[in-house]
Amino acid sequence: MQPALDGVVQGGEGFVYAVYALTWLTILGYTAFVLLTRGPR
Amino acid sequence: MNDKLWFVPLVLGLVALAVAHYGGLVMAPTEAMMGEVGRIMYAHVPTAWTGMLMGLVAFVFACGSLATSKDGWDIGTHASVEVATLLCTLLCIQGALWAKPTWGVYWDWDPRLTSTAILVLSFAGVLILRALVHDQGKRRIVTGVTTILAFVNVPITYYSVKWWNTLHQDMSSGSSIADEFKWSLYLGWLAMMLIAVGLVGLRSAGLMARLRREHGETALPKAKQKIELLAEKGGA
Amino acid sequence: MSRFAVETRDLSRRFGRRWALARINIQVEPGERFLIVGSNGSGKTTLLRILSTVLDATHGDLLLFGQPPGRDPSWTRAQLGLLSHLHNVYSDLSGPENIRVFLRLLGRGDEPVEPWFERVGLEVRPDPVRSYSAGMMKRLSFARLLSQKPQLALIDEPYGQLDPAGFGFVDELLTDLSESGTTVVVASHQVDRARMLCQRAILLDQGQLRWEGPAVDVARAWGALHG
Amino acid sequence: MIFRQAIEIFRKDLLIEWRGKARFVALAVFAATILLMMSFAIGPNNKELQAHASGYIWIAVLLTSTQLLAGSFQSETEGGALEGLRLLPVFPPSLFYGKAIANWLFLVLLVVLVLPLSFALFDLSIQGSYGLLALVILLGTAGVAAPGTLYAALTARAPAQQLMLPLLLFPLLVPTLLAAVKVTALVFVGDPMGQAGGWLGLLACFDVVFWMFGGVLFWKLVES
Repeated sequence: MQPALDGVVQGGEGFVYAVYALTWLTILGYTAFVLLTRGPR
Repeated sequence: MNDKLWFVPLVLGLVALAVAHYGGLVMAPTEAMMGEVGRIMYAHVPTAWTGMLMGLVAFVFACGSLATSKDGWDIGTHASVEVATLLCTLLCIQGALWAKPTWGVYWDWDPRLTSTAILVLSFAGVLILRALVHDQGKRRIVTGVTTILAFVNVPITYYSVKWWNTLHQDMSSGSSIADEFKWSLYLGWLAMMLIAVGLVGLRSAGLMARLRREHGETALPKAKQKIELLAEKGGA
Repeated sequence: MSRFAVETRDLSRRFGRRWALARINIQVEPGERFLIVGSNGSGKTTLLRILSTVLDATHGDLLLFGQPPGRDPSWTRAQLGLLSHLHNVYSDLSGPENIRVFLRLLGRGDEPVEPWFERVGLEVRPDPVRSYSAGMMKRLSFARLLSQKPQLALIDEPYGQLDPAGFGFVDELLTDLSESGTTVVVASHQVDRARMLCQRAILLDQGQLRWEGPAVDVARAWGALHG
Repeated sequence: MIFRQAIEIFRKDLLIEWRGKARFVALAVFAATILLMMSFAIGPNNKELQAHASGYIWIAVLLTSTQLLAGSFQSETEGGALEGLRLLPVFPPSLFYGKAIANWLFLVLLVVLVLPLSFALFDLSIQGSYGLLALVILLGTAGVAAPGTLYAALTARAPAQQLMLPLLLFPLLVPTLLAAVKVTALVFVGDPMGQAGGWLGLLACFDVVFWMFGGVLFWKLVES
């Protein structure tokens, strides 16, 4: 892949998947943390 | 009890986010300049909007907390600072993952990136300080003051860094999203907002329960019987 | 409008889940010498801190000179002085410099400080307070309290850290203070000593007021409580 | 009344610092040590050192300031002196402004002491104006003193104060640091493009905001 400075960025699919995976991991991970630390009602 | 209501926006948001991401990741056309990397925008832009809005929410909660001295506002501040920190951290990493293939570097002194990172640092400081202060009255004030200043600092930092950078070439982020796929962006933003609201609500409920356990109202003890002294020496 | 120097109604304070003070109702007449007795942790210090406005009550009302302290905090604070187990002085400054700082903040910076030192039997010395012995520190705290010319003096453990010779000096100071019209509220567990000095007394136990009456009887009440 | 009490607090802080002169000397030596370590870390290349000298100077000031600010509240909490002040009819903002102005003065003094050393170490010369130098020192240290005093009060009774103070304060000082470093650099190399004015303006805005906010927020803090 190449930086955009000289035209169209080639490739970079790995970065795309990483961003989406990380977004979901963060949200679901924090959700799990919130649910686990809710403690006794 | 009604804490469970917070699951409604959370679950709705998660479903909506899945749809929005499917749109961005699969359905949208390849971007003209950024190629496949342009798809990062469909995840990145909603995170940015939501992260900053949660910062604003934290700021509003903090103002309310200082103005009213009510624990509810303070708990809301804690929960929203936490969610804002999380989203802005995610935002920075997403930004870096976008910058590498586009600009060739992970980090650039872009005003948006820098001021977001500064917000993450100061909000993290707020959370750490909160963990160290145990007296609830003091913790409320300390959290309120630091949250307000951390948020007010964001625009100042943004413009300072922008100015600092003027000699540096202005890299446009060129988020030229195809018009017919704008819906994915807005749906993604709505989804993130619903998720954030649900999480702040659930987290607040958990924090409130803990506060009640540790500092909660306990009934004022009944007055004990007064001691009666008998007239003669020796007493009771 | 209350005619009392100090009046409390169901005054209570919670720390976390524990009530350090519950339902305290006291009335102190102007010019009176009032004694608070109780074992450690009975709430004496908490009560004095609330009376001095450093600490807020969780529940109940406090009236100082007939008005809630929040109505005019700066007037109220000008009326009262607190002698606490903290000495409330700057360790890096000398004794006279400390008193001078407090006087200046009260707007009386041109008054001499020496008489106050004479009054508490402390030498006027230029070395920092950090080097003072515990007894000297106590005398300095008294000098600070007296120099404020309070209408209401709140005194936590006046006899602490003093030798027997110092006991007499404290008795004399407290009597003088009250003769000059100041209302004196003393908390102490030197029951036998303090009861001779004061007119009325209350006995605190676990944050509650268990007895009130003439100060001379407080030792009997103490005996009745602690068996 | 507010003003008179602020002056009294200011006088008191000067007196305390004067009594503990050794501490201030230690702070100045600490700042000098940082400058020296900077030169070792960057290496013997004079050009490089010269180019970044203003950054090193302000970093040294910033690092030293946290010690100075924390110390200014240690003398208040040790022995409960601050509580003693609260028992007097002292208006809390006077307390803030008195302390902040004292800290400002100490920071100015620190920069003035450290500057000659950096001139020698980094082979500096002044191409810009001395007035500009004085202005950036005054405005830059003011931008540290006000938020610094507030945050020192905030962390005064927290455990790990020495850690928490910079952790919270430094992110807030990014704009001040940028502006102060930029203008100081312009003083050293000259300012043909007239860039200094804008940066000084930014610095002044930041100062005004924090000197105003500080008094109000400090009041909230002390009354808790």
